[in-house]
Amino acid sequence: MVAYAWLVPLLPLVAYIFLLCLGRRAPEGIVTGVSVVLTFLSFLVSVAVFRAVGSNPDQVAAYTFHWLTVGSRSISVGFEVTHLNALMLVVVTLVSTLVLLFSKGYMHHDDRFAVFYQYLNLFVFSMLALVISPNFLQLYIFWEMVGLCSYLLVGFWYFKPEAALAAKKSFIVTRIGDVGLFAGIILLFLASGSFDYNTIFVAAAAHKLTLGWISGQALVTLTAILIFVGAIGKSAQFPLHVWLPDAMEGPTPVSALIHAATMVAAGVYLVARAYPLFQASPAALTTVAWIGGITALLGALIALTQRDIKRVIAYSTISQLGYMMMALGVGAYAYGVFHLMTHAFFKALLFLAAGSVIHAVHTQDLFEMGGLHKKLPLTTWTFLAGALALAGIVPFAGFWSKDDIMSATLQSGHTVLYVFALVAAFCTAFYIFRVFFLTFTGEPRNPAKYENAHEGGWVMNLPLVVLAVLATVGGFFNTPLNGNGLEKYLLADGAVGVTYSENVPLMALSVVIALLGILLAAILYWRPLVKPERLARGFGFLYQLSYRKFFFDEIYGAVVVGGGKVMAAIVDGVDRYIVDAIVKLVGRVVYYLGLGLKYTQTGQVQTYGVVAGFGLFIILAIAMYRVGGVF
Amino acid sequence: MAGGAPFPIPTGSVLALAAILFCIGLYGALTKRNLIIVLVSIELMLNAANINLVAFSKLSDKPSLNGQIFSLFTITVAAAEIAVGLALLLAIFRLRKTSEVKDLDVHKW
Amino acid sequence: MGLVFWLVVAPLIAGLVILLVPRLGAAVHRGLAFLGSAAALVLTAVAWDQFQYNITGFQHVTALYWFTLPSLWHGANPNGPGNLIIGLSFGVDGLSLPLLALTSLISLLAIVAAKRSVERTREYYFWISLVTAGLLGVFCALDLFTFIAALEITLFAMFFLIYIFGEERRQSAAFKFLLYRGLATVALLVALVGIAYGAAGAYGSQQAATLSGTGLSFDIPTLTNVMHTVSTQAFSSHARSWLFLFLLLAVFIEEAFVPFHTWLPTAHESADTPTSMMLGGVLTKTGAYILLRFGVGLLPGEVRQYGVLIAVFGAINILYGAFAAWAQTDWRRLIAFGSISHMGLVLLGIAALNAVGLQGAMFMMVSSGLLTALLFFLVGAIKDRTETSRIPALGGLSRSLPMLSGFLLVAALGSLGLPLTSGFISEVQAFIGGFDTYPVISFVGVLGVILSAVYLLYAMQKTTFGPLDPRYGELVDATPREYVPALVLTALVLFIGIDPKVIGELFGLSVNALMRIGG
Amino acid sequence: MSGPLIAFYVISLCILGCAVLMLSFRKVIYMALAIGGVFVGCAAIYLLLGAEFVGVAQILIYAGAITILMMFAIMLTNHEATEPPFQWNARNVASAVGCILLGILILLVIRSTPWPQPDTSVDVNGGNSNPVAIGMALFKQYAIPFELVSLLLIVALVGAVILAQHRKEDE
Repeated sequence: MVAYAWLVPLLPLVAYIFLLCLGRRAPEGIVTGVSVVLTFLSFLVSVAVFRAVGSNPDQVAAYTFHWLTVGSRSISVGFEVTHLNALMLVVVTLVSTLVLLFSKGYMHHDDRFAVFYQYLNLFVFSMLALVISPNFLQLYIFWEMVGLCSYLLVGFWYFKPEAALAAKKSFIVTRIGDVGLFAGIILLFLASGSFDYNTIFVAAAAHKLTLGWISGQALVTLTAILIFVGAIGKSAQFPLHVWLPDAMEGPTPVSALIHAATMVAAGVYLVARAYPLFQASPAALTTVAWIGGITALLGALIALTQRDIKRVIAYSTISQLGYMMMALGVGAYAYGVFHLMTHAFFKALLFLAAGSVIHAVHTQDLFEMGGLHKKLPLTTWTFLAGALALAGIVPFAGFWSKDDIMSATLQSGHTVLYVFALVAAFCTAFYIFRVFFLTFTGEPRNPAKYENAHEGGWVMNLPLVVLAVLATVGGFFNTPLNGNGLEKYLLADGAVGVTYSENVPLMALSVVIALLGILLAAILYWRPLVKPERLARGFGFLYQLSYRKFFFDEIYGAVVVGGGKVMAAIVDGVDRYIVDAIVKLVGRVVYYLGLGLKYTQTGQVQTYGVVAGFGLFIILAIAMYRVGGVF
Repeated sequence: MAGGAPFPIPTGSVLALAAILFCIGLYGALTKRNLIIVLVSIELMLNAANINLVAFSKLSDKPSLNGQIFSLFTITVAAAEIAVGLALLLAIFRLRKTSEVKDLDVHKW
Repeated sequence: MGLVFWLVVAPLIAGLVILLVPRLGAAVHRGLAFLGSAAALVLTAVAWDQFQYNITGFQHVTALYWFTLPSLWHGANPNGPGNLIIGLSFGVDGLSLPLLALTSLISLLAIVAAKRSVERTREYYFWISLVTAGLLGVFCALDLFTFIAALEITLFAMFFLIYIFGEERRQSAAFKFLLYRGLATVALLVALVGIAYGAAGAYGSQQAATLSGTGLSFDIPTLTNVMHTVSTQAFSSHARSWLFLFLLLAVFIEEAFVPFHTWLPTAHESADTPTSMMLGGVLTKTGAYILLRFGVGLLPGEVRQYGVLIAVFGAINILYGAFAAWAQTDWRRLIAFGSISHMGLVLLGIAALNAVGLQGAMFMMVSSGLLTALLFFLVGAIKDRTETSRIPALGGLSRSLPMLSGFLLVAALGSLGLPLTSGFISEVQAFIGGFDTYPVISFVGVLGVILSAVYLLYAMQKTTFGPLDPRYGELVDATPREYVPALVLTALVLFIGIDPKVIGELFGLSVNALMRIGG
Repeated sequence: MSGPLIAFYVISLCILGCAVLMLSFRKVIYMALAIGGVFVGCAAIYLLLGAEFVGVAQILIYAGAITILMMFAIMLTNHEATEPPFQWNARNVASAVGCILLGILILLVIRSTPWPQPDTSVDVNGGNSNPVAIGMALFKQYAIPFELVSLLLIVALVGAVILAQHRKEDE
């Protein structure tokens, strides 16, 4: 079965090409049908591959073909199946199938419906191809391709100026990270002579990665950090997290698929895939852990005060991705990947539920919603499942993965990071239930919108239900109850990461913290004992700090974008007023020289003759002098 | 290398004659005001060159007829040149009522 | 007469027929020019098909003898053997074949793209055919004389195309072009003739002549051989350095490298679309070709010696071009600066002087040629409709011109080096080469990857995204005639990006040949 | 001092004398006469050097045709024209200095060059008379240049006629 793993990315590609041929006016039913069926087939193949790999640890394999010769080295392309990417394939295809189905309802009657599905299928193909790549170059290729799809889909409603700006921003900010990845894999190629993961990791383990200008250990650290820079960009980690909230300008299914479940998790996947390299450099791992911890806290703090339902969830995504990075950074490889999986389920669920709400009320402002549980009962219950999973309440999926991460962090000795994670957990519970209470409970704040709200039909409900089930029970893939099955499965890839044991008091503590968060949300927004505005005023500056997203956009706008524009203006000025001016000056000088020298043209042939005669004499004299013996 | 009786006229003398003639012609061409005389002076220079050609036809270590042939061509071309030159001169004179070089300065800046 | 000879001559014949046969209609002029370029393309394809991959060196060699300069006259080597043979000599190797294909293809598409409303079609298509023939000659010349002659032809043909058929400020742009590139030709002439004389032993010892047994020769393979075997003993390093600097000056001007670049944006701003396609697509690749063929091929030691300088200029070009492009408000100037930025990468790849870098530079020449031509074509097509190429004046064109906007997006993405386009494969190879030899400079240069995304997406955002300007509501999208260049170029950009092996193998041959000399 | 050498010096003196006279005469018509002397002198030199055919051609073409043609031209234009005496203006002085310097230089070069001893044993005429030999050369070896030169003469002739033609519209 493993040898047929190439079918997994191929089927969405077939769907893409098929839709491309159908054109932009294709009927919605056919478009959705083809996409969903092919992606679902892809899911079935993934499951088969997953099972084949799981039952037989030796099935891990790479299949490569020659692509290009550069100098004496050959670059190949192909695919590989490991335990890690078999899991990723299942997660990606599952979420993709559900989102493709959901989009049928959400994008209904959009006049570029078929184009939307083209882009989505292209994305699914690229994402799967990224996951299945056997080498860094191919990963980078599809890494950029998913970025392109994200660009196209964020800017899908291109006529909205905010969408156009957000698309550009998402591409450019992630590109900053990509440059790090680009440089990193080039250095690895130069040091090891190959882009293949295995060759590089074997060389790294054997301390054979060296270049003329940098020693082995420093090179490993440098390349690991450069690769991590790529992951920072793609996974919206601090300090390159600013693009993800803006990317919410795209249609909500896009946010669910790309900006929650799959593409943004590619950064985590990358670090996980390159884990042997990171393990060879403690400094790089520490960097990963700290960036992850800071991001987890930062995202959670900003999410506390946002008014836009999608932005809250987006910051939540940033924060959760921070958790995953932190897990990888402290060595809890399996927990990071486990959280990636559970997060894909519950975050896709939250986004789709939010999409269902937005589809119903046509607004994203939390303060225009309220009381929607009467109109949207299914959405309410599924959202609640997702929220509980995100908050980490027993026994929802998020509880198992998040608590594994938190206990691993404490056990690995990163106490400060553990405190960060704990604070973030409290905030997480608070902000997600703030959203829940504001949206679904209480009185409608905007009756007009409330009246027209309705559920989106089975195409939108089915994905919600499936994901809600997964968000509820997804955690049981890796609990002490099943002997940490997923962890064992993942660690079959080789000795990667450290395993930690569960710690019941710690688990209890985090659940209590989460419950406190929910309680605070409840007394502020469900049964208001305290007016939230008073609290906001009480915290004054801190509230502003969170509400204005720690001023990252403003600072970057002024320093990076402003600096770049100033630099561009300077270069342009230099070009026009110095370089080109010098050229023009030369032209002028020659022109005026000509104006002066024209007076030598007297028109008197004999004068010319005299001058020419003297010239002849001088040339002859010099020639004769050089020959010698004449004078 | 050279055989036979030495030729009575030294090579240098012939060349010197040609050189002096050439310089006189040049001087005339550069200073005379009448267009006809300028043309005549140029003929002088051509003749000086011809003397050289004929001289080397005889006074070389490998004498051959080529010099004489070449001087014949020169003479022919000079004849053609003088014919066209004088025709031009007539035309100019008819138009401008002058045959002085200094008046012919339409190319002055 | 070999294949390659007819390949060069075909557009020339077409041009002469257009010029000399009176009273042909505009359609016939266009058809003849089209036939000439098509013949060149077909012959290139045949040459490609017959190309033998197991042979290094030139194939399909055709030499036409014109006259001989005896050694006494040229004076390079009075005691040695050798009369200097002057004539025309053509042949192809792995480097020139893709460039020939690029030239004939872009010329063909430029003719397709030419507006029907052009007046004076006789001159127009004559000059276009001539510039095509010249460029083909440049890329397959096997002899310095042929090379310079062909380069001169492109120079004045392009001058007239800009001067007569350009748009606003065409005259000053044309003269700027002429003067700059004329200067480049002078510098090139000094360098190449100097190298030929040096190889014959004119500077310093007579060893070159005795060692190589050849006198003064303009034959490129012979020169390469001589320079390879005896240059270090025969040539004073002082003389070689000077010649190399002259060569570099020529390359910098031809390729529009900072700070000798200002002719390029001006020329592009004034030239019409087909001219811009030829200029940006092919003519600006001659500089890199010179650096590869004569720099790396004949003076590899100097390329190594001045490598840091070249690499630094490469990085400067990448960043300068990108920043300047960011500041532009006109699409055509933006593309011009973007192409300068791309070419900086070529410089970096060549400076690295390793197999990967050289191959990357060659890929970049072709890729940048295709993408620049595509961009100019699309911007021209948009300009035909909106009557402006100023970025702030456009907006929301995705709605009224979805296909053109789509192609523009592909072209922009290719330009910014998105994987699966030719831009990426070039970039990655050039940077691998660069990082191998000059890691720090390459780290600086790699920032250009970000900047290219910035300026291109900024322009895209202002052009095709955003609300539709009501002025542009009723525009007609791409016509069938416009689909041809857009589709062909896009397909090639994608094809090279997805399967680079096809031209990679050809380039690999040249790279190996060059590396045997330089390595 | 042998006979030919004496003849050479005498003829040379005549030539140079005529040339100098040409420069110093003030009436244009005298100058034309003086140049006739130079041409005849040159013909004599050619004869001395064994180039009989060239010498005769020189007399026919230069001394005969060209000199007469000059006379006609002078008569047709301003036959009263005179040259002013030498004027001390910059151009004249520069011309004089330049010509003298050039002459000296050439004479120095002539003096310092080791001229090869002439090989008098070779008969350039190949046993024929000089005109026959020249005719053979012209119509065999130099046939194409000869034809070209005749073409040139025709063109020059026609051109001269057209140029000198008195055109009505000029009036």
